[in-house]
Parts: sequence; C-alpha cells; structure tokens
Amino acid sequence: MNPVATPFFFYLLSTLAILGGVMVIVRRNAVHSAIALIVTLLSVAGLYLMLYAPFVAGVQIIVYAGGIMVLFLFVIMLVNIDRSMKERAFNKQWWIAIAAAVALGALFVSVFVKSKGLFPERGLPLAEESNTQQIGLYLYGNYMFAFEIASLLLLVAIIGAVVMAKKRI
Amino acid sequence: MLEYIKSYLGSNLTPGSAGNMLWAFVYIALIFLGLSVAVIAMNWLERKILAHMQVRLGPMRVGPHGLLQPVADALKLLLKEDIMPAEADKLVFWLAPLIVVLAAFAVFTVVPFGPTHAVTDMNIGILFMLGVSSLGVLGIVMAGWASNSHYPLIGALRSSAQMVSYEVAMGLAVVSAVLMTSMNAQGTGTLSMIGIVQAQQQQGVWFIFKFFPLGFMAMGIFAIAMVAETNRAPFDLPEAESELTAGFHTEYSGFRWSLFFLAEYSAMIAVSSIAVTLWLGGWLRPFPNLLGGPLWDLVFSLAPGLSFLALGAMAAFNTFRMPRHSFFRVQTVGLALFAVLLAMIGVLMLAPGVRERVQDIFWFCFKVAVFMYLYIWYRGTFPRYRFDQLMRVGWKVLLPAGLGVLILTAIVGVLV
Amino acid sequence: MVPITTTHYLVVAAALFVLGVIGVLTRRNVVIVLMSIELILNAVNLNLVAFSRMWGLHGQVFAIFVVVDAAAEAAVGLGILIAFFRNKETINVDEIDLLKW
Amino acid sequence: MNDPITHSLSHLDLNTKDETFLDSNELIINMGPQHPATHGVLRVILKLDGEKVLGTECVIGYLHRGVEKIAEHRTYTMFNPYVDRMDYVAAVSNGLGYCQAVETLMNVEAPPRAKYIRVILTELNRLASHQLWLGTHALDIGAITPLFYTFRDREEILKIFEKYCGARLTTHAFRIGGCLYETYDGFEREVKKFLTFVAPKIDEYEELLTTNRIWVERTRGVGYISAEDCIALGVTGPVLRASGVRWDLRKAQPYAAYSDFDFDIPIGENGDTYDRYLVRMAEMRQSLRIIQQAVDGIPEGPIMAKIPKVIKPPVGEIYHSIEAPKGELGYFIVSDGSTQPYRLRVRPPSFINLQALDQMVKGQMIADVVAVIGTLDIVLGEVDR
Repeated sequence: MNPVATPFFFYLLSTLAILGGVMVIVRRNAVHSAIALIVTLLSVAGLYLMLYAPFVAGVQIIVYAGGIMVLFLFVIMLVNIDRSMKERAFNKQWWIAIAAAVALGALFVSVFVKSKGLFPERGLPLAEESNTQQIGLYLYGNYMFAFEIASLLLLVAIIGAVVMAKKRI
Repeated sequence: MLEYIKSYLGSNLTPGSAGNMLWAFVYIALIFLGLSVAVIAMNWLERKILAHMQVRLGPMRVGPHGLLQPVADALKLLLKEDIMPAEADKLVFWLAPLIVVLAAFAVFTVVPFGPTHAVTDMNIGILFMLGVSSLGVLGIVMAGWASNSHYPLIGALRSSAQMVSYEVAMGLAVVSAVLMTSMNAQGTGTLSMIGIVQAQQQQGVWFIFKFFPLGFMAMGIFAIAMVAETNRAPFDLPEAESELTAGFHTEYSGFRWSLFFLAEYSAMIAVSSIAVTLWLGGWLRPFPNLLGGPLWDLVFSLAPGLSFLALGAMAAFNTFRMPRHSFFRVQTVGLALFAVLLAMIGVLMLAPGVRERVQDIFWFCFKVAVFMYLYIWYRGTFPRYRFDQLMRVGWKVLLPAGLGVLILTAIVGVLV
Repeated sequence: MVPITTTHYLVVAAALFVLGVIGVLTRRNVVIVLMSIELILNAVNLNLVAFSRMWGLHGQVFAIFVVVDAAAEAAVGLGILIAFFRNKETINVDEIDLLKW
Repeated sequence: MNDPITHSLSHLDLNTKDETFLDSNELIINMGPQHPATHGVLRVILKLDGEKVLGTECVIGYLHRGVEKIAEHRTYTMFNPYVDRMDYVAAVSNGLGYCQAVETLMNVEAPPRAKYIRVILTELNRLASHQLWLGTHALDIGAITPLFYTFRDREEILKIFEKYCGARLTTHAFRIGGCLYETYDGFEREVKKFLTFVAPKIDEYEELLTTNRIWVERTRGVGYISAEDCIALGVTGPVLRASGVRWDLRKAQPYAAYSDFDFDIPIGENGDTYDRYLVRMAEMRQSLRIIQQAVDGIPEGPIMAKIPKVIKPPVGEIYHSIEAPKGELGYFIVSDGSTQPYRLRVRPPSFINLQALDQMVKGQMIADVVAVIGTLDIVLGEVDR
C-alpha cells in the first residue's frame, strides 16, 4: 500500500507542529499554551504515522494528549494564573536566551548542511502491519531490563508526586 | 462505473486499507449521517423509555407519539441565542465543544460495522479508539475553564479526574481482551478492530464467554468504566444537575450546547461499539455454534428485514389506534407514512444480495442498541455516586479487579 | 514535489527543539517551562522515530521509553509546582531562587 | 464578593482570597437562590476546600411575606387561609395547628366527629408531604424515578382533598371550632380504597431505594447529628427521632383524637440521612395505620362546636403545637380580647431544622449538602413565612 499525498501531509503536519510550538512559548495565558502544545503533540503523532510508527503514534495520543496534557490543564486550573497574566511573561535574560537558541539552531543547520551523506534518503522497508507485535517483542526481549526500570521510574514518580502534592501525610 | 461499484462491493477490503479515497469518503459521509440519525433516535428513545419507566408518557405532541420531538428540539437549539459570558475566554470557549465533537466522531473511523464496513482498519485500532476518545476530556476541561464560573470549573475538575482514573481500568479490561486474541496456533494477537472480531470468529467463541468468567468479568469492568467515561448516570457527576446545575456546560446554550449533547451520545455509541467489538463478537450473528448450517444462516440473514417489518407493523397498528378526530389527521397520515417507510426498508433488506451485506451491520447495531438501552436503564434506576465513592470504585475496585482478570487471563491462556 | 526524506523530519525536530529551548530559557511561568521541556522531548522523539526508519525499530522502542520518562517528569514537576505554589503563592521561575525557605 | 450579605458573615472569614482551590485559599460558591436542589429559594453560601465543605451560611427571606404581621390585621377567621401558604405541601397540618390554638385560647373543643375527620385528613397530608419529600430527596441524590412514583400516588391524596373541600394544595380544610364541610358520600370507602392502593406502593419505593447500594452509600453516615445536638438546636420531627429520641407530640401531648389510636413512633439509631429516610418510610406506614383506625371508628354527630359568630377570644396568650410532617409546628397567640390577634408567632419546624444544616454538612462534600438539604425536608414557604 502506498501512502497518499505524502508531501502535502508532511508539510501540513510540520507547519501545524511548529506553529503550535511557537504559540506555546509566546502565549501569555498558560491554558492557551497548553492547547497549542496539544496541537503540536497531535501533529507529531501524525508525523509518526507517516514514519510507519503507528504504535508510537497511539502511545503519543493516549499518554501525551490524553494523560499528560490533562494533568497540565488540571494544574493550571489549580494555580492562580490571574497574577502571572498581568506580569511580564518573559524574564530579563531573554536576549541572551534567544542568542543561545539561535546559536544552537545554527549548529543544527550546519550539521544538516555539512553531513548530507550521513542520513540515507531511503530507510529500511518497515512493515506497518506487524509494527506493534515487533515493538512488543523488543520490549519484552532485548529491552526487558529497561522496561522494568521504566516501570520502577513510574512507581517512584507516583510516590514522589503524591508525597509532594499531599498537604499532610 | 457500475462495474467499479460492483467490484468494490464484492471485494473484502475496507476502503481505508484498500487505499481507496472515494469509498473512504462515502463511508465517512454514511457514518456521519447514520450517527446523526442514531443520536436523534436515541434522544427520542431515551425520553420515551425513561418516561415509560417512570409511569408517564414522554413526548406525545410533536408528531405521532412525539416522533418529531427531537427534530423540533434540534431546530429550537439552532435558533436559540448563542450566549457567551462576558468574562469567558472567547477562543477556548469557542474551541471546547468542537474538540469534544471531533474526538467523539473521529473514533468511528475504525469502528467495524462489518468485515468490510469500516472507514479503515488500523493496525492499532483499539489503541487509536481509546486514545481519541480520551481526547474528549480535554474539551470538557477547556469548556469548564473557559466559562470562568465556579460550577463549570468544579464540573471540569471532577470530569478530568474521573475520566483519567476510569481510563486505567478500561485499558486493563481492553488489554485482557486483546490478550485473548493471541490464543491461537501462531500465538499472535492483534490490536486491529476487525482482527479482534475475526479472532473471535476463528476461535469460535465470543470473548465474553471465553475462559468463563474471566471474559465476562473483563466486560463487566469495561461496561462500568465506559459509563463513567461518558459521564452518564450513575457517574454523571461532572454535570450533576442537583449539585452543579449543569456542570461543565452550565454557561453553554443553543448550538454550542447541542454540540456537547451530540458528543455525549456519539461517545456513548462509540464506547458501546468498543465493548461489542471486543466481547460480543462485533458483527457476528448469535448462536453460530448451536444453530449452524446454511438453513440457519438464511434464517438469521432474514432477521434485519423482518425486524424492520415488525417495526412497520407496530407503527401501522398504532396508526389504527390514533384517535379518530380531525385534529389528529395529519399525525395519523404521518404515522402511516412512517409505517410504510419502515416496511419498505424491511422489504429492501429481505432482498437477496442486500441481506447478506446488511446483516453484519444489523447485528452490530443491534448489539450496540442493547448497550444503549442499558444506559437508559441505569439512568432510570440508580442514584448518583458521590465524588469520593466514585474514585474509590475506580481505583480500589475496578483497577485491582482489572489487574486480577488480566493476570488470570494470561495464566489460563498459558496453561490451556 | 521533492520527496520527503529523513532530513525533512530532522529539520522539523530541530525547529521544535530550538523552540523548546527558547521557551525554557525565556519564560517565567513554571508551567510553560515544563511544557517547553515536553516540546524538547517531542523533538527528540521525532528524531528517534525518524532514525528508526533507517536502523530498525530500536528507535521507536526508545521513543516509548522517552514518553514514559516524560510522564514521570510531568507528574513530579507538577507535584513540586503545587507544593511550591502552596508555600509561596507564585509560579515564577525567577522567584524560585532559594533552595530552602 | 461585593454582596453586603456575604461581607457581613464575619465568622466564616470570607475575606480570604477565593481565586484558587488550594488549601491556603478557599473557594466560595453560592448555591441558590436559583438552584435545582435547594427546594425553592434557599441560598446557601458554601465555603469549600476543593470538594470538601468547610462551612455554610444559609441566606433566607426570598419568600418572606410577613405572615405573622398580616395576622395582626386580620380577624381570627380571616387569617385561617394564610397559614395554608406557609408549609404549602402540608397545608392541612398548618390549618389544624392554627384552629386548635385558637380553640384552646377560646376554651372550646371540636366535636368528636370533627376530630376524626381532622385526624384522617392530617395523616393523609403527612403521607403526601412525606411522598413529596421522598421524591425530591431521591431526585437530589440522583435517582430520578421515585419522584414520578410518589407524585402518582400523591395525586390520589390530592383527589380526596379536592373532593372534600374543593382545593388540592392550600386546602383551608378546617375552621375554628371544627370542620365546615361534612364528608362527602363515599369518603370512607375512597379512603379505604386509597389505603389498600398505597400500601404496596410504599413497598415499591423501598424496593427501589432501601437496599440500593448507591443509595445506602450516599446516605449512610451522611449528615450525622447527635440527639444532644438535636435537642440543643431545637430540631424536631423525623430528624430528631432518627437520632434516637422518642418524641412525638401525637403521643407526648395528644391532641385531636390521637389518644384513641394505636400507633408506634419509629425511631432511628444513627442520626444519619439513611436513618431519617427509614424513619420517614416507617412513619408513612404508621400514618396508614392511624387512618385505617380513624376511618373504621369515625363517630356520627355534629362537626362544628358552638362558637360565636364573631370570634373574640378572651385576653390571654396561648402556645399550642402539633406534630406536623416536618416537626413541631407551634402557634403562639396573644389575644387582647379583640377580633384580631395582638401578636401571632409561628414556630415553623423547617426554620428551626434548617439551623442544623451547618453542623450536619461541615467536613462533608458538596454532594452531601444537597442530600442533607433534602433530608431536612424544608419548605421555604415555611422557613421564610
């Protein structure tokens, strides 16, 4: 099966993703930033689908957009945003920060320009059909130990979040 | 052209998998239309069934037996003034109902109404469904926050906590069903919605009966969690009328409110379709093991047509029971026409060629309708949970039960 | 039209990464700083998945681990934020400049 | 927050910032006066910590009509219909209390037949009031179906009222000195028919609720109040009895013909919402028993005592109270010997019971506030008068 109109969808999704990213950092209102971030996340999920990574796309939607962003919105509602709305949104060193980021971007550009041959144009023919099954085999095969460590990390995060957010233990 | 249509109808691929944009759009349009009709019908049915449970008649004035009441309501909602609170966050307030509706409708791209009747068949179908349906909570949270009012905010906080917690139990129940798909000779499971139903066909058992009572328990957990997920009674805390007036959509009116309504009912249908696909054999007809053979196949394939004929007969019967008074003449004629329409659909569905293709959709919709009836029944019977009790049920009952069922399913699957 | 190559995806990822860095370095609101970190993680994920087209599925598996890490980071970060907000009633980074209060 | 009433509530310390949910800043929300679960126009200011209620303040008076002041400008007879408008779901009880208070002041006694008619109608009204309470209480907790069942059965009671005196809600059934109307033909038969009709219906309500897990979870342990607190706050009626105090004016100070009948006073043990529910359900059954005995033993005779055309009670004062469906309904009348009361004061059970709200909901959740308002069975017409 051949993907339809690949360039069109690529440019659409990447434009949405980058626009969303810009909105995240320029909006004064944190809820607007969160919505922009959701747009970015969903666009990136679309890009994953184009890269024949449907399982990662599904995980992205379920964990990021459905879980983490709800948590973010929840916390934004809990904390008082009225005050920060009236204050400066950016800190005093913003110009240094911009300069550093531009330098970083320039570094990336130079890498892309200098190393044309580093990235092959065509990749392995990955089968979309058995993607999930293969990821499952990797997770419970090669990466068994990492998988267990990840679950431990999540457990620690849960305990830490509960301990910190609870008023009295 | 005719050849093209015929060859497509004869093929056994879903339009998305076939890479066929035209048919995909046709299916999208059909599903959109069917869903709107289903929501309208559901509105009428809910009011009528609830009314009859509560010793009253329900809508009776607009059209025969209130059949046109949802249409009148829809018109009223469209014509109503669209109020936006002055202090509301305009953009988010405008965006929230759209997100809710989009999330509820996008789910239907992977719902398999039949082996070929789906917009597309994704490798990660069930994951996609869970993920997209969980996006609806974003819209609800945004609606509550953007209204800039206390009741909606509390409703939004309640709904976000509720939906996120019940998703966990729901996911565990789904995983145990997905695990059952892998119990074949090759040991390969699937996440594709069509693949899950086909696995039930191959294993010759609906997953609700598989490893009894494990499959049954998993479906029970899912059936409870899905009610909480769609914010329906007895878990309707985010819009608890007697506590929060209307919860997150207190400040919404007119068209925007009707979008929330539409989304709620589509989400109900969507989660019911997940349950039907995972445990009740999707489009498969009942009793293939007891009543097998070509004769019974024929009999069961007649069911859709016959049931429409029965509905038509019911409408015709009620036409004769209408009061013979000039005031009711228009309504009587309308009901008679409705009976004729139903009968014609029934006859069409009896035609050979049509009935083979239609019966899958019929059985699927029938099973979904059973779940819809359950929703209404719950609403008529149960009081509402309190927030802490709701959380307790989610985390302390459903989650451990889901984990236990999952582990037991895995153990039994390895042993058998 | 130019066919879409891996480099295209890498450019998008680089842009997202730079945007995330700008957000982390310039914004005062902690919530938005955390969101910018999510942006950076997403850029990394996009890179990983794009590379996995060339060198097999390992990139996708690693992307899933990154998502797990992002979830843990968001939970702990927002927990700290709430605890902090309760004590100081501010969520500005430049007012969070003491280790102990 | 610029509301003068809100600002005057100093003990609630409403001046804390209310913009967020965290424990350092509480949220204050107004429940009512336009709210589906406050049974009329009650306004409850809730101070919340998330879902938890830290304190409440009731703001009443939206339905104030100055009934007590009106009484000072009406003759005793003319004032009689006004009392029906206080507790409009139990109008007969209100009328009974008022008529008996004036009768006691005048030192006349209604004839036995009138007393029996009064008992039958009052108990029917208690049944109707409890049915309405059950329906709305269940609706508040989220069970929508019992409301329609109870209204269906309450309709039969209202039909009897309508046949007896022409009105369904504000009946004005009794007059000072007895009853104005003789029972209509077939009254006894219809009441008996109603008794056999409604007894299984009460079982039906209980079937829906009593053992319903969600209902039990929502009501058990919610809105607890101890017997001591009840007595200290002056709470009466089923709320007091559910806390374990056997106090019913029909037994303690029998009035009308109640001393002739054999009935029990149901009491609860825990003083929570579930016990109050059980007590009221049992009271409905006891009412049926009383009505059965009254209809069986209704004596013949006059229905009106000999009273002067113009009612002029002697100088003096009287406090007379009856057991209304919601609690002790008392009338305190000061007479200066003229045709109008010098001062009339009503002790409405809803008003006094509402005082317990704050104590009952403190530390519980928002959802419990509506449950407790429902279980107190208040009628705003009576609270505000």
